[in-house]
Amino acid sequence: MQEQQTKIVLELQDITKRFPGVLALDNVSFKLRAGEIHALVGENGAGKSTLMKVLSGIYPKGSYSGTILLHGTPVEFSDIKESEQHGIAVIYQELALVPYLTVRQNLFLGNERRKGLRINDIEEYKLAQKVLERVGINVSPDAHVIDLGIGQQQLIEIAKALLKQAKILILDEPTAALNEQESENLLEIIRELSKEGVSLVFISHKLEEVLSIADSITILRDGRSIVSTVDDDKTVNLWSEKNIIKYMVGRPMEQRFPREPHNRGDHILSLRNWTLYHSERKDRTIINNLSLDVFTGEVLGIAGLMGSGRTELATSIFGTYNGIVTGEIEIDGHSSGPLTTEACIAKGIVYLTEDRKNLGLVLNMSVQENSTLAVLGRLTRHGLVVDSFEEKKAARKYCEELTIKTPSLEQRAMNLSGGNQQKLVLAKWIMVEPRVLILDEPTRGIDVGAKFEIYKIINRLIERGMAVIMISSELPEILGMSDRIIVFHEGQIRADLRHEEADPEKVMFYATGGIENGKA
Amino acid sequence: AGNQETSDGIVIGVSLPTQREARWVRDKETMEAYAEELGIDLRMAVADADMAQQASQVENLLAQQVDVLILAPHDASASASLVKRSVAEGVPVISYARLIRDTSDISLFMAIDPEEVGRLQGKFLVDTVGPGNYILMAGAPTDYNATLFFNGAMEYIKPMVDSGEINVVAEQAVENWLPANALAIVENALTAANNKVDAILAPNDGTAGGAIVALEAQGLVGQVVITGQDAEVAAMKRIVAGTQTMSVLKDTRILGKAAIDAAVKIAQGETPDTHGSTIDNGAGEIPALLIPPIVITKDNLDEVVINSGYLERSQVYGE
Amino acid sequence: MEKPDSVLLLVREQIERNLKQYMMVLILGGIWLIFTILTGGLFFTARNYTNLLQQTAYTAIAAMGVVLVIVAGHIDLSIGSVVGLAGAVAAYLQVYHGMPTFIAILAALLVGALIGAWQGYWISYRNIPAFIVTLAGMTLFRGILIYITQGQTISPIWDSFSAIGQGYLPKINNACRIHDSTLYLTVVVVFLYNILQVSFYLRKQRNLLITLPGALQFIKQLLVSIAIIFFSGFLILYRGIPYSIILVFFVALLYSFIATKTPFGRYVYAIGGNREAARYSGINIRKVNFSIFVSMGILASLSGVVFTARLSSAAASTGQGFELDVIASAIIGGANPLGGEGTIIGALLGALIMSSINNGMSLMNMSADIQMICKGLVLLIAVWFDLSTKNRK
Amino acid sequence: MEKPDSVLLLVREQIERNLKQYMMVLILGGIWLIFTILTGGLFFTARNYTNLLQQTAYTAIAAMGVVLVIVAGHIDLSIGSVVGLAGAVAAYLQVYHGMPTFIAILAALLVGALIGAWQGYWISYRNIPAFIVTLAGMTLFRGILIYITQGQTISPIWDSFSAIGQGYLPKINNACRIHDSTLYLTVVVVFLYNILQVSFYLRKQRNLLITLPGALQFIKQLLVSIAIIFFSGFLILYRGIPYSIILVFFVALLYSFIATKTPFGRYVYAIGGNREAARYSGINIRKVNFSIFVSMGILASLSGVVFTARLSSAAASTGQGFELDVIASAIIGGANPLGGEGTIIGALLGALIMSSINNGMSLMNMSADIQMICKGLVLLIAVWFDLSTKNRK
Ligand SMILES: Nc1ncnc2c1ncn2[C@@H]1O[C@H](COP(=O)(O)OP(=O)(O)OP(=O)(O)O)[C@@H](O)[C@H]1O
Ligand SMILES: Nc1ncnc2c1ncn2[C@@H]1O[C@H](COP(=O)(O)OP(=O)(O)OP(=O)(O)O)[C@@H](O)[C@H]1O
Ligand SMILES: [Mg+2]
Ligand SMILES: [Mg+2]
Repeated sequence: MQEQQTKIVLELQDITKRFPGVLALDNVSFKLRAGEIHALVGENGAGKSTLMKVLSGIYPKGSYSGTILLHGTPVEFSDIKESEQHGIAVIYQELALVPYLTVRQNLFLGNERRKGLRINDIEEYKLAQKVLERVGINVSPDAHVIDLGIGQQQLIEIAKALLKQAKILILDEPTAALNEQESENLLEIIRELSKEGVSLVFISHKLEEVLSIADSITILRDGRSIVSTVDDDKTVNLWSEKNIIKYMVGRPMEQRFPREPHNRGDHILSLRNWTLYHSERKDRTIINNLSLDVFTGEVLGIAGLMGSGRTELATSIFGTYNGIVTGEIEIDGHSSGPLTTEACIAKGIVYLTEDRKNLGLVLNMSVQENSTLAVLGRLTRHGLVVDSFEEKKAARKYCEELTIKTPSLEQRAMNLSGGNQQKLVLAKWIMVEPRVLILDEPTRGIDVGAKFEIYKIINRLIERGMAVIMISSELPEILGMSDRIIVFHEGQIRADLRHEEADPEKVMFYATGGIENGKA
Repeated sequence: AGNQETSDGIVIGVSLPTQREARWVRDKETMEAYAEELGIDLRMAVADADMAQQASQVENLLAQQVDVLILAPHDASASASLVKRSVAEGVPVISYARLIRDTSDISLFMAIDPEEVGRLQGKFLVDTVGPGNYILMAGAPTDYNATLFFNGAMEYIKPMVDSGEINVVAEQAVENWLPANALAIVENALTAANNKVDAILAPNDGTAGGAIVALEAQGLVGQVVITGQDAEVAAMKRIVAGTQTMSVLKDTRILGKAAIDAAVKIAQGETPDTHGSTIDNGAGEIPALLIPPIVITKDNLDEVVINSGYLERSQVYGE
Repeated sequence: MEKPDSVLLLVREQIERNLKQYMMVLILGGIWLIFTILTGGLFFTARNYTNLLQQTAYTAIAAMGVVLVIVAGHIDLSIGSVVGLAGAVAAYLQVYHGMPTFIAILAALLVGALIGAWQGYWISYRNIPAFIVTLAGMTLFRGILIYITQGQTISPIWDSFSAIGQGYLPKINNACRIHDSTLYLTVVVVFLYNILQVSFYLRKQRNLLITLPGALQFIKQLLVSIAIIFFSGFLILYRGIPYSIILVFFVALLYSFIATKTPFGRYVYAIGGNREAARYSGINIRKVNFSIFVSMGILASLSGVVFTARLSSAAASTGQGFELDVIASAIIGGANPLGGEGTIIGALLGALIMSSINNGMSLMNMSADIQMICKGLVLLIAVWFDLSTKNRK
Repeated sequence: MEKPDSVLLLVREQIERNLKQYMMVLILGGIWLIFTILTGGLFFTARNYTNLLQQTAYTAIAAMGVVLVIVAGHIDLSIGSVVGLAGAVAAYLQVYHGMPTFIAILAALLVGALIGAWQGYWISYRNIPAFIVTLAGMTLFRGILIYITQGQTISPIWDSFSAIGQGYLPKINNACRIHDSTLYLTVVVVFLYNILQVSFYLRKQRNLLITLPGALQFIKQLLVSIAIIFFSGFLILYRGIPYSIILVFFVALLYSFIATKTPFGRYVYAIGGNREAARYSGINIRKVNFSIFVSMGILASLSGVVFTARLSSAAASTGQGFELDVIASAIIGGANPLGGEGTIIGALLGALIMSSINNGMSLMNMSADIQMICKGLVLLIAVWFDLSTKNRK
């Protein structure tokens, strides 16, 4: 561990950044010491991402006030290239990959290996293979990013930043889309980098991670820096999740998972012989002959590794899967073939996507318009005209219920912080008053306070007689909230556990393809 | 007419510039009907008012081993290279309707001279109106033939403009020959001149139609002399109704048949008889067969257009 | 939500949200001013104003249709050919088969709807880019048009038909020196506008939504009312309101309504903004896209009817190159060529800007080449001016 | 990595990645077959094949330029006008000022580059949608063109100039019955192709990257070599390779290189695929966009030079409507109208498909209206066929 007095490599002084109607950063100061891992935490919308964008030149000089000192000298960046030239690399919260390009092309984008005028393909290949291995992802450098899941994309982003060999590396919620194992792998890489002398800023809502890895912590609330261990000489070792939460939220929080015992009700949804074919290779199945029963009054957790096919299962139920789907779906005793999305919503089955930016939101529409998009047909007069008052009321009600932080309902979705965008997608689906709510990584990028709110909402929905299917790569969440857990491996259900039976080892055992003794 | 026996096996290629204007459709129909009558293999290619497309079509006709090429170019000046290529392959060319310039390889020119049409229009205005306020419209600014028409008309108009007898209220080209554009031009010109207009030079019947709509709106129809050309049915109806003053007939039926006859002669190695008339195309004197354009007015319409069989009486006068 | 700040915020927001339109109005005003000076006042006379409106009508109608197409992220290159074909069908039926105006127009609209359905089918159910489908359509329908007309101009159509493009609302009392019926119409429109605004205002207040302060609301209504009266005053002093402008007015109302007040309209914007998110929200993208093209076909054919009526005839070249004017109008009016943004009123203003430029230069009797050069530059500068004052990213 | 599977995977991937092009080649083959049957073999003769290539050359050159424009998410409507203007400048300098061919062409290319810089400036540094800038450019440059030509056709140009559009590589031995120089050229090209492939293959193996199995690599090279020989065989039997095709060949090589092997090319795809991601990767978007339009200007003017050479003259109407052919070629060749996807080879094939349709129908002596109808339908069906076999989303 570094010495207390290690020199400060980077200092942000009195940074103030204003957006129309929002004071995102209010005189924030931040110090980063050489070779340390510095955690930056705070509620959704606290200003973490904005601070880092000021630092990296996304918000160029002149668009904020305050000073940036790099090794003691003031610097100003007018674009990303400049901050990169000073050895600063950033992994942004919003994934910034080009879908039609290949993994290799994305990895070296803006940072090509050249040989004279041309790109040195062979060197890029070799480097790509190495770095992909290092971040622990098994995809070909020639694969197209559009074909990758969100978790894989996150790893590509990390690999891309590693290739820049920065002196200061900023990671904005890098583990939000990763499962435990991958996260652990990433944390290990971060520790190595820190040992190599790289200074890192680590933004995360997963407080266990923060505590396990950080050398220092700075906490932001409402655009102000509340405390920083660099100033107070407190060591991180003395910190606990509880007092981080206290600083973040402004009040203590006792409990992480407000699980209540539920009473399982009737059969509401069943799948029979459910088979999904690969969208391009029609001879290959992603899920083969799956059967599944869902009951009202229960939270059904689905655990599994990345790429195990959970998202595909959910999208196939919801009618948005891109390949062929066969099998039967039974709702309230009526059985039929796969449904269209429209029909699903009409029957009260809704799906919260794991990819809020590309699949969840129309970013240039307002908060209000996004929130009502799925129920617009119901908010009409005579089934024809949108009742703007009803619409506004509904939007306001759900935004308040989910504590979405926005200056007005007219704000464009693209201007919300990542976590608030996630809440907005959730608001859209709760507004439907669904009977079966399928959540895919619902708390990705959400702060602890808001997570707790979402769990309470899940409980409320269950009490009203709904069913919730929760796909999540966060084991504590699955274990903490589910009444029943099924574990996925390569498109198959490997285990079906009651809340009481489940523990982390068991779930991981099945998720990695383990088979029960005696049956093997 | 050609002889059935000897015209056997002759392949004549025809390349026309467009099918968007009625006169070329008539050319096409006339030639096709006549060739069928003679039992001649006629290869007809029609471009869509596009020189590059026409160049390709000529190449494609040559690839079909035609014996003679009747070429009615979209742009006469741009067609010398087509003639050159064609003659290099041993295919003689008849320059049809428009005079291909700067090449001496043309076997025969047969046409209604576009500048002559313009001259008729200009002379008509100067004769019937004389001094006064004029609106002058030219055809599409991108169309070389439009320039020729306009230049012809200006031979008569320009001197009177210079002498101050004619006051030009507006002088504009009609983009794409579109009647709607002509309508807007005349509307605006009438506004600018506060309706004090005596004559309108409209380059063809279509644009005249647009101009007349503007006149109607101001109650000036019949009071303003307006030209045209092509003897379109719609224009004939207007001349009968007195809303359009004149048009110019280019009787392409004669031309079409004559072209086929000449082509057959050339294919058989003979020289068509032009009674010694020639025309200078910049590269020398070319044998020429010229058919005079005729001015149509209300007075001679029946005789020139209907009695000659160019149009049916019912087409112009209704049932 | 906070109260004291929020009124100011609302005013600011209202202004900002509508800045695009306001800016366009300012630019239009600037163009008018310049031409008025350059033509020695001729540009801004009742007569030229009426001409200008009539020269705008058919572009405006098609432009309002293409806004939805562009907002949804598509394009339509076949507009010019559809305009020509639909106009020719109507004229053909009337001139050669003596069909009454009403039937002929209905047939033209039907042809437009069928064309729209054809193109919509390929685009939405066969996933072919609209660029290709409508480019093919452009050639295809022009071919059919040439086949039908055989190069002949089809005319004359009946007076009842021409009236749509050339006629005016009749006077009630012919002896009246000003145009009485247009006056009454103006009064009715101003009255209705104010009634609707006030009732909406009160309903907002009843629902406890934030509203403008009463004084500001009053000023806003007053300004709009004065503008309406001023501009229809021109019409009243000349020949009254042309039928084609009444048509434009109705189409504008209907399409503004569709775009902003119906679920369908919202879906169009959602599809253009993020197609996948729209799909994941249960929107039937195919149906919406299909409907957009049917609507486009109908408006293009309506535009063709007005076009034919204006010229009292139909020809093979009608509408050539027209699609570019139409699309340009929509984009000048703020539609984003990549989809997701655009307004009906913007398209209307865009069409008016385009035809003002044409009209002004033609009044100045510029030669065709100089006109083209100026038109290109003015177009560029107008849009630049518009965008730069709004400093979008 | 796994060895046995991965080779199969690689083969499969290679095939899939190139499926788009393979499919286009198949469709092209289908079109050729149909026309060969319909024209009784005339279509597929050495002579018509040569004609076809020459009829494609100028479209192909501009289409390769517009691919980059479309991939980056823009459009260029001014191509036709730039083609006309650049061609006219060259012809003007030669016909009226006696400039030698080389200088005249250089001047035309310079004009193209300047136009590209002008448009690029407005698009990248003033953030005006390319649609507006190039629509304004379309009018503006056409206006300048009319001003220069004054409606006159400028001709005749010198033989050295015309040769670019009409001439062929000269024979070395004139007595030779076949076209010897083209034959040698073919041999050289086939030789170079195989050398390059083999050296790349070996380099990959040396670096332990996955490669095709030797046999497959051999078959691939063999097939390509045979295809080259077959098609240039046609040229050898007729008049040899036209200069314009040599030009197309070089532009294709250069632009394929730029698009796939240089950082610049990669940036173009990145900007079109995800502009924000490109920005976040530190790419100077403005500079890239600017360069794209300069490149487009130069290729458009090169196309204009070939155009002028082909007709031995320049006229005010040259290139009217040409932009649509060019853009259509690129999109038929797989460019995504919304940006991010597209290839140079695709554009080349697209241009060839377009002109094959035109050539075939003209050989059949269809009348213009029927041709237009068929062309529209064939265009649609070809793209549909292409897409449906690939079932993209
Ligand atoms: N471009 C923008 N325009 C307007 N407001 C913005 C913009 N970007 C961010 N904001 C606002 O600034 C505030 C801070 O946002 P920021 O993204 O920095 O939050 P964050 O701490 O990263 O939150 P999260 O944990 O949810 O990612 C939020 O209220 C957000 O709505
Ligand atoms: N469009 C596509 N084309 C090809 N393969 C795909 C595509 N989409 C997904 N896949 C593959 O399907 C498999 C399952 O995808 P996915 O990662 O969404 O599963 P998951 O269990 O939901 O995991 P995650 O934890 O990432 O949500 C993966 O192997 C993925 O690479
Ligand atoms: Mg953030
Ligand atoms: Mg998933």
